[in-house]
Amino acid sequence: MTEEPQVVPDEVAAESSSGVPDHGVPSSGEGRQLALHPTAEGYLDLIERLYDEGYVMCVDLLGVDYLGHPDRKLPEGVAAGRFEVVVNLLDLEGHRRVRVRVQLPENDPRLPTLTGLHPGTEAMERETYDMFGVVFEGHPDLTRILLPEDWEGHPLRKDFSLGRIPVQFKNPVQGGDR
Amino acid sequence: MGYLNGFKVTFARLFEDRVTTEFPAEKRPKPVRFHGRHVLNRHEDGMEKCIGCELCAGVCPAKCIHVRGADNPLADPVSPGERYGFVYEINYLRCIHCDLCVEACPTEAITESKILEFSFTNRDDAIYTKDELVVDDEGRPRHQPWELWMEGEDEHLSGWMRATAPSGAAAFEGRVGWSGDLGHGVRSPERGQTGSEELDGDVENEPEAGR
Amino acid sequence: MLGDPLFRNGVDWGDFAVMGVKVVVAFALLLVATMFMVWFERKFIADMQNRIGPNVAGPWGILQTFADGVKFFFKEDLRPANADPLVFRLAPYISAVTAFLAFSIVPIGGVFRDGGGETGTVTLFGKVTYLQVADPPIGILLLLAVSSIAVYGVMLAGWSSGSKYPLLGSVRASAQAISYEAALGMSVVAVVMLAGSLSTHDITAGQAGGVRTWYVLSAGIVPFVIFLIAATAEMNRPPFDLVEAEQELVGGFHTEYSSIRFALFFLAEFMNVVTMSAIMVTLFFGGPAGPVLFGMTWFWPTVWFFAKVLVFLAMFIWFRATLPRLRYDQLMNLGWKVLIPLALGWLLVRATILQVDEGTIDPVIAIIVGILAAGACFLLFTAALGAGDRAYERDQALQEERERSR
Amino acid sequence: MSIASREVSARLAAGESVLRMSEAEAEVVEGVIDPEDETMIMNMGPQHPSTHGVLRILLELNGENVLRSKPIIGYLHTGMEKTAESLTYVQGATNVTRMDYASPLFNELAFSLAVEELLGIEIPERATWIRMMMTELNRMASHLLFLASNGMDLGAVGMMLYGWKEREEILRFFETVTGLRMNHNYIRPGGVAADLPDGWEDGVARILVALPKRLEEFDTLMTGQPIWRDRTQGVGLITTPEAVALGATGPILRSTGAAWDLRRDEPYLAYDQVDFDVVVGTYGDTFDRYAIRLNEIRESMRIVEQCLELMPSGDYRTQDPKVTPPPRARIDESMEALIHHFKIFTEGFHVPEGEAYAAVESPRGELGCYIVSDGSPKPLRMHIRAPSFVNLQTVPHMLTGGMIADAVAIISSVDPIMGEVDR
Repeated sequence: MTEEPQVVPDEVAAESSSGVPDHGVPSSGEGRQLALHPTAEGYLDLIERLYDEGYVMCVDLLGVDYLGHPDRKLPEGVAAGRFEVVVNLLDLEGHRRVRVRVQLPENDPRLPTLTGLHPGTEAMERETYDMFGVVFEGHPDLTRILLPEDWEGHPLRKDFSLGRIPVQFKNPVQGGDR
Repeated sequence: MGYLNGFKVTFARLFEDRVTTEFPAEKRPKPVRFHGRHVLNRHEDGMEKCIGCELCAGVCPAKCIHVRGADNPLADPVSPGERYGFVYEINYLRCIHCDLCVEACPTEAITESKILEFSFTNRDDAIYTKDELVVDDEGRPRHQPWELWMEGEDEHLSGWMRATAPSGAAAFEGRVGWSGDLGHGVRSPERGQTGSEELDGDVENEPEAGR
Repeated sequence: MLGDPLFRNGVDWGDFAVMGVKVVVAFALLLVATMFMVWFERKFIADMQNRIGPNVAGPWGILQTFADGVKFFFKEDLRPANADPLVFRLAPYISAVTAFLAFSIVPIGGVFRDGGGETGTVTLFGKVTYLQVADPPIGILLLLAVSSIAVYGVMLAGWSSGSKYPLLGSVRASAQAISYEAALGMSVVAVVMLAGSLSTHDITAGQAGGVRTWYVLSAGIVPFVIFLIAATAEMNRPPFDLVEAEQELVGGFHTEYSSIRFALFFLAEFMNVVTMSAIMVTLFFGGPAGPVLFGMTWFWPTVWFFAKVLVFLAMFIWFRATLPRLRYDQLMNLGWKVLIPLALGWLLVRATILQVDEGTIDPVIAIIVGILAAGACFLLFTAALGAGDRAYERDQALQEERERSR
Repeated sequence: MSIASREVSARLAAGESVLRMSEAEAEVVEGVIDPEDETMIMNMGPQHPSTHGVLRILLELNGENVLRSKPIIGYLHTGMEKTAESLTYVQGATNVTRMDYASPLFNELAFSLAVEELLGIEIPERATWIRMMMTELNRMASHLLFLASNGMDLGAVGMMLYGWKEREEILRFFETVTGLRMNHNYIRPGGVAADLPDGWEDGVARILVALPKRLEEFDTLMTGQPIWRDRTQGVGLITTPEAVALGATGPILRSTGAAWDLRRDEPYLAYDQVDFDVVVGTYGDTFDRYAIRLNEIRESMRIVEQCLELMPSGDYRTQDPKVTPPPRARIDESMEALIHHFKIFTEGFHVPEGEAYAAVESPRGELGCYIVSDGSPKPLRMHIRAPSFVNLQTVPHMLTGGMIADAVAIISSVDPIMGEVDR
């Protein structure tokens, strides 16, 4: 299949950097760091709309655990949750990026899966599930990806207790405490 | 014939120089900035440079340095400062040779030599203490039995980071900010962007004090 | 009967002694040559890759093979739990023994003179004999038979390992064997036709008249090229080393082998390289033919022989250094769609030329019949290919059907 | 044809070519011999010569033909993202540099750019150009490593050594600059760790002079080799919509004809000031991906040449005293300098609260770093968007219908670095 390389006219790129498009959801940041804050219910809908707007590639999907840092800066009308799922979308033709940040509660964090629209999020959602325990409903294969299948806990959560082995030194009494 | 052209390439290679070095017998020269195992330097008068400030231990991302400072004995001071490094250990099973300790050291006490050929057969050997790390009376790193040394490898302890100033200010490049090392004295730093002619004199356009 | 003049006047104990000496010498020579080949391959390919290669064991690392052999000998001999114990143990010997056998028909010396008389003989302990272990009248057939049996070693090794990668390796081995055996045989027929004999001694004697009479030229270059390619495939040398295919099948048929058993496979492979090079020299490059420079008339042919063999050894190594590996289906395509038709066609052409030379047929008729026959062959060939493709497509469709219904 | 379509997404989401089978199930199935079933489940890896480390691919085979497959990863997982949360921004670069060990400078660059974005600082021009030159050299080294391993995987053993030999020259240059061959800790938030050494121009020039001849040799040895073409052309096909849907970037996306290169399309550093071409393929096959990388080495050489010419002089680290330690010579003179020195090396520097994402075009695709800061000297969350991790998802779709030998070629053409995949 032959295809012309997509040459993108400069004016599109210029246009994209100006102004925050209105998606009916609160937004923060600007330019390449533009972020939209939908609710968990409006999440899939927003991604669908963004897809139609040209954000056809899901570059990244990750989780963040804000335990211990609840009073962070969020736009008006967004209630902070313990977890946040950040989806990084890219418009290849318009050279635009947008981040979608969804707040999720501490108890039973779950979101609909994006795999139907962005099949590439399969591994990323698995990783987020693996590391944070966020459940993606409708995911075809929501199993652990990096950790062993029988692992307990979700290590990137802030309250995951890390074991520690003291570094060996010849003067262990003083060296072991670090 | 595309099938046959490749044969010319491989044949021509027959007559090129070999790039392999026969390692244990011969080592290729290492660059000035090479990160090898550490040494603890001493002043030209034989005093230890380490003042036991634990900056190196603090900055180490691998947590492989263990330092404890102690007050200098008045009668027979170990370092010129008030305190000295009483315990100094590096666990080489963890060290990643990132050189942050060298950058952090305010007195250039710890630098990296060019020895990387050290392999131990037990965990004890991997933990270097002051006895192994401090340079000897001639200013050379101490040669451990499990280290493979070549002639002249102790000549250049890593002095480059000190000479080029970790601040990244061009004006300070090539400006020596340390006292002489035991056995080596003051060695000339790299020329840097300013070139050799400005090395010895005062640096012009010195940034204002109070940084 | 046997062509060797040794047995012409009955058999006595002396003949047995000479025979024994020849066997031992040939065996030793092959072993030494194999050892040398292993070292030479590593050194030569290292040179082509700007490395040094083995250089510690002995001068220039020449004892490296010995060192490896000794090491293999002392390694633990492992056998997977799933393996078939008998076959697993038998397979390496099949490979190794057949590799030895094939070498026995190669004349490694003797002065060959053009024109009649007793030729290619030397005198050992007062006995006149050929410098080859055996000269059966069906020499070349024996070679083909033995090299086919060698494939069994590889095949059984892979099958009996009870492991998946070796199994795939052995499947590849059997497929590869049947597709290249044919081309190999066909290319030899051209030589046999010219020599009028299957005996390697007679074939060598037929090329005694100088470079012009070497079959590489007089049979046309095509049989030689086909033989070279088919032999490379037959020996599983790169770029046809699918059976081992380290990057795909980890080690193919010998993945599960260790210790001395692995060493036997290793030895057999390199022995085959030496043997095949020797066969090629015999068939196409006049065997031991070459000028006798001074003194020791029996000595020089052997020197020439090994010099020629060396060239081919280097060539196989050169292949390995340069060419990427073919894929399984590409290998089949090359064998069935290119080499076999080409070998067959050339055989017909060469046979016709032979007949024309002898005056049995009129050249004009030969050309007309030839063109017609070529056209018919081409049609048949494309029809066969088309049928094959259709069968393949049907098979694929069936496969998909089954996949869907799953 | 548009670059994305919902149909393609839906088709890929159905995952016909993905083997949905857990490791535990696979273990059970592996041992069972069912004469009715003509398919076979085979493990490729984690210990396999051509899975580039510890990638494990579960293959469902029919003879030699691959029906479905599933990459299984995690064998190299060391929790680097968790580690990053306990390291200061000063130490952070030592951590991220270990992820993609074939192109460590890109990791450091992405991390540094993200931190600088949060800090809101401009780095000096010389630092920018040094970063650009070093990363381009690193791209060359990484692509040479690819050529070597790609050649090796397809059976061209010589190529492995040839590629390594040239890569070695570049690594030796890195050694003179950073003191280490890999995992440099050279590009840091605020600039670079050290200025270029004396005589660096000669070092770079030597590489630039020697390499073109070598690349031509590679062209003869592989590009023009019919066997090589047979092995790679038409193998592992992927289309633009598929690549976009799966999030594949870098040479995989470019091989399909989509000219997407962050260096050109979202210029960072000083890429808008240098002249270079984005190499694209046409068919999206293994050969295109090989050819793209080979020619990207040439483009990188062009960029390095321009860096050599245009390298400005001046500071090579930001002169913000809160981020960069003072010059060594000042410590003895100024109390304030000494305090800053101590603060930076013990506590690190504080980064304003917020979150930022920075992406660079690594040899494997978009390498992004997402940092969430709570205002302390350590990141609250540091996430690396690893191109290999995402690109691996294309493997099952490219493998389907191929043979085992193709599988090796395809995995190799994706060029996954497991350190980055597993982090």
